[in-house]
Amino acid sequence: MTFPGSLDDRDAARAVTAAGAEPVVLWHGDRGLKGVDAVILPGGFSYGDYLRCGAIARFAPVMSDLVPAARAGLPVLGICNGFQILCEAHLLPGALTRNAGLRFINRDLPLRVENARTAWTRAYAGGERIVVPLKSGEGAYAADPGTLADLEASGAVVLRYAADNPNGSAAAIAGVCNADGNVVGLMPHPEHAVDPLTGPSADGLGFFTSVLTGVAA
Amino acid sequence: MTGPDLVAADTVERAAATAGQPQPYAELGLKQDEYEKILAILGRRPTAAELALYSVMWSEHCSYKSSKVHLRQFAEKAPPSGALLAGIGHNAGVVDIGQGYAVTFKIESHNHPSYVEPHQGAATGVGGIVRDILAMGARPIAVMDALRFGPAAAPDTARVLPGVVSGISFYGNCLGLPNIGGELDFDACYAGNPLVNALCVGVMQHGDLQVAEAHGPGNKVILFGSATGPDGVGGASVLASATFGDASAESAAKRPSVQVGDPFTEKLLIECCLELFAGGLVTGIQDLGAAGVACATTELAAAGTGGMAVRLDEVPLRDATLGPPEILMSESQERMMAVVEPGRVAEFLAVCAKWDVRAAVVGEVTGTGRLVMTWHGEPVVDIPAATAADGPVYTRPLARPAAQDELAASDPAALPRPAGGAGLRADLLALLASPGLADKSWVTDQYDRYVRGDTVLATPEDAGLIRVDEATGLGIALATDGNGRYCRLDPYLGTQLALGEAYRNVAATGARPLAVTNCLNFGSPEDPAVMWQFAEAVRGLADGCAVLGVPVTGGNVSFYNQTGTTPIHPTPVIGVLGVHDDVRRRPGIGFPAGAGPAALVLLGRTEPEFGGSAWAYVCHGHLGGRPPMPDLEAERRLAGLLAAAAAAGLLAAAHDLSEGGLAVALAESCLRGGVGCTVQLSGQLSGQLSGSLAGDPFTALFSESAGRCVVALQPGADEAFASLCAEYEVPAQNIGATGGGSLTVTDCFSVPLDELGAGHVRTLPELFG
Amino acid sequence: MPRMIVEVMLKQEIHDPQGEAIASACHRLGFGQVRGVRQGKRFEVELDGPADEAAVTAITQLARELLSNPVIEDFTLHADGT
Amino acid sequence: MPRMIVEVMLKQEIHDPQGEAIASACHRLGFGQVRGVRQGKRFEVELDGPADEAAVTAITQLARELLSNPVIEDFTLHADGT
Ligand SMILES: Nc1ncnc2c1ncn2[C@@H]1O[C@H](COP(=O)(O)OP(=O)(O)O)[C@@H](O)[C@H]1O
Ligand SMILES: [Mg+2]
Repeated sequence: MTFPGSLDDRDAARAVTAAGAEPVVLWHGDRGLKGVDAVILPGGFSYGDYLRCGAIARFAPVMSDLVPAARAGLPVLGICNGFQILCEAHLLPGALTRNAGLRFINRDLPLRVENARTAWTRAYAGGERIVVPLKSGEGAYAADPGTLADLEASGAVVLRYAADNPNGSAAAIAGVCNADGNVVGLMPHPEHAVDPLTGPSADGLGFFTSVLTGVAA
Repeated sequence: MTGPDLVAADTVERAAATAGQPQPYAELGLKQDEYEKILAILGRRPTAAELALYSVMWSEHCSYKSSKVHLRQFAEKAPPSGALLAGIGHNAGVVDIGQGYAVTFKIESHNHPSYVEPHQGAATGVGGIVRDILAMGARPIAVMDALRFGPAAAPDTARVLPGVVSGISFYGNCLGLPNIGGELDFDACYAGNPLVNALCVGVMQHGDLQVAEAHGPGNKVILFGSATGPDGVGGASVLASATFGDASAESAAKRPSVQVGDPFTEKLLIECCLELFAGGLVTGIQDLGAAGVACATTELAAAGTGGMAVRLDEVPLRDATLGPPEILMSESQERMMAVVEPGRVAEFLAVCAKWDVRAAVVGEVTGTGRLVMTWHGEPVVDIPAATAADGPVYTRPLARPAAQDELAASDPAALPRPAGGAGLRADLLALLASPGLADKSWVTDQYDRYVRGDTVLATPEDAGLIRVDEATGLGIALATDGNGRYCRLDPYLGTQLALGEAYRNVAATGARPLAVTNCLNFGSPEDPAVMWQFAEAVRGLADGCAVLGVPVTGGNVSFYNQTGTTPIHPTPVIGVLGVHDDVRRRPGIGFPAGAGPAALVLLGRTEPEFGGSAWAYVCHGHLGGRPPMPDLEAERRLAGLLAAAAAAGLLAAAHDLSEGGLAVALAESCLRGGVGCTVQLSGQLSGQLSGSLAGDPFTALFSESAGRCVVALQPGADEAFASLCAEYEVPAQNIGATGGGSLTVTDCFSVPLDELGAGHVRTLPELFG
Repeated sequence: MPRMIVEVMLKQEIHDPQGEAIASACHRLGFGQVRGVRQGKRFEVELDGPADEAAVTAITQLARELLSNPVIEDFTLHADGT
Repeated sequence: MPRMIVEVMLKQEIHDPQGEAIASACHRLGFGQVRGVRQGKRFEVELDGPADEAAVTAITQLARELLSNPVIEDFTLHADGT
């Protein structure tokens, strides 16, 4: 799904192809989801991220189709800016705030897959360590203490920073999911870790193959 | 208050009626003889708008009036190149890289604005160079940045550097362009004159080339992108006060000189332009840079049929109080100007609407040869377009300063050398921790290097490497280099050293160097000593390019980088572009981890050359003597060897030697790969030209002789590689092997990798937080 | 020109790294009396019509839906000059 | 706890693309009465002592040197509640 200012959309499409599926382009201004089996909201700076990351994109026309579909179980993955949009649209709990160091961070980071039962993480083993790049300026996950406790208790924390906490995220959270596990948001970019030629590893491919097992079934 | 429509425009008619009225030309930076030339061209005094237009078009920045006579050499001495599709004189040069692809690239300075307002100055610098690439018809695919600041610990550097880096990060990241490399260095000469040079590279198919020419009388002129505001028209205030009376002078005094970047609008502008090009809706296009509408209209007109009629009141404004001179001079960002056939205008505007890009038809191409601009129907500009586009040309006096000899006489051979292994070890650690050689992650972690998914190599590799074609592995490599210390000692040789280094960096990835861009950062051209430096640098570059067989395709000149009468070191920054036949076969600089030991080979000849070296500067605060002697023929053979060895799959790693010599290069390769090495400095040299390095570990480790590279070989590649070295006549010396957890120089010293990296990694975070 | 001012601050319980960074910079610069800083946003919304009750209702809605994120932020608003 | 409020806005003549982007989002969302938006910063500075004259002097200096960028921004300040 491309918004004005989406940047990693072609990379997400390439990762989908690498996983063996067919990417379909959805445009922010159009209505309807063209019958796709899953949706990826890519990284970037939708509308420049001028107000708050994702704040303006969540009002795009296509979102009025996406939100009910996601609530009804359609697998949706938000990466970076996509994660921010999903939080702004209240499909995922919490919010992403300014990095603790106040600087944009692009770094390859070790991560731990905390929940390998979601639509997007089935290909991994619980507790598995992967290396995937992070690249964001507002990636610090924040939520009130009650929400954080609920997330931990329900296993809604999908991904955690496994070494240093690079951006001051609460509980080193790098990704969360909704109660049904079909909507997942990640700050790191698995689509940039599908080929060691252009990324630090191929560890990110599992997110894109995971969702196919559900669809094929 | 006067309304916008009532702004008392100084019309052509009024100017003709008041032909003798004095004008504030000096305040606008025009010399008396230049003003007299304008009077002669027009046969009357210029209107305020005309004066504004000539003053910006004839500025050093736009007219290249002091540099033109020298830059000619780039064309005159250019080596024959089958790859050049468009050369100097265009927004950016265009190079054929095969398989139907063409690449365009250019580097440009935004030094002064970045000193005044570091974040916005640097951000708009990136925005400007990206539009230059876009104007050629290409999709921008990557950026680089070459930066110089004052002393790393100076308080003003703490203000300027973080702002510059955040500005580049903000704009480039938001545009979705990977940052694949650049430079960062510090020297007292840049305090008050930081250098912010931004490079952009774009890719297109051969047929996609666009021209900045207004042809076809009757064709429409469309201004699109951001609305025009008072940005950067501070200088226009003198015009306002001279011609408009007090009220508007007051508001003019508030005109900002700072431009604010809007990368989101630029991103939309990029996508919009590419769709316009693909639809064949554009016959000519020009980006709006420093001199805004003045420059775009005159250059388009002068390069085409010569005539254009523009209605300035049709320019979409952000501030309704702007009058004609300010509209002409405004440096508002994110704007482009296109020439469109009348029958295609509706389609053109529809594409703009799709991308939410504001567009307005502001005029027509004419066949008159004159640039005529009206303001609510009244002519306010009526000039022969070519006279503004072709500014004055000066042959400025130049003189080699006497101090140059004293500098050369201050030979670093006299400096005390480190005693024994412990001393060499300490100097290596000092070099690695010095701000200019320290780990740059504090800066480069703020740049997105992954976006677009085609980045194969980026900082801290020798060159950036971008895949262009996924099926074939075709790609491009890019590096920029410049060494102000070498150039201060000898601008001719220093510029060739910069060229050689960028060329070698590109070659180290296995790419074949193809073309050159350059940004020439110097002091005042009115100082004969600076002008001598400039002339020497240009001559050095043109001669060097001829030897290497790579043409200069474009560039930029930045003069007046000085504080009082003290200029910066002459700092030409040279960018080299290479083509890579298969990016999958690229060695990186990191020693291979997880494999067995790899044989290390040092390529090239090492002489005791310490003039301008990092060792002399860091360990002794010394700058003097002669810079290393470049040997560009040898450089060319080395590049041939590296490309052949990479293509044959013989290289596990390759890293060129530059500042800090062999010692620093080995340390960087160890740290990058997380693997140590053990080297002996007594190995036999295969070439016949130079003696062994045994007995002089100091020179072996820290000399900065040019044309050298260290490579780690794939298992079993030794023989094949040795015969390639013989074939390309490159001296090669086996110096040891990779492996272990430390950098060990046999019989000299050993440093565990942790210790090697500790100071290296800590320096910039400690300085900048 | 009638204007409404919307002020958006992070909720007390949400961590504010910008504010903290500024507070520690204050101390480094010798402003010891600064105990803490919180950074928020301020919007000046220029209106086409008067800042009457209808406008307040509309801008309140705007502040809630667009200008702030209720998950982490609170907002207040007032007409300019009040 | 005594607090000073520092408000930092871009100077009128400086281009504010963020504000423009927000204004056009307002229009898309149906808030047609919004003519323009300018976005700035708001700092709540908590003081150790009273918000007296000495504090005002210090915080004014702080606002000028750290909280705002005088090249492109203006600031105002007041004690909280005033
Ligand atoms: N140092 C240089 N070497 C080669 N070409 C240069 C140099 N400086 C400027 N040029 C060329 O002169 C032309 C005009 O430059 P410039 O006015 O900066 O272009 P633009 O306005 O498109 O940025 C361009 O083709 C540019 O490449
Ligand atoms: Mg140009």
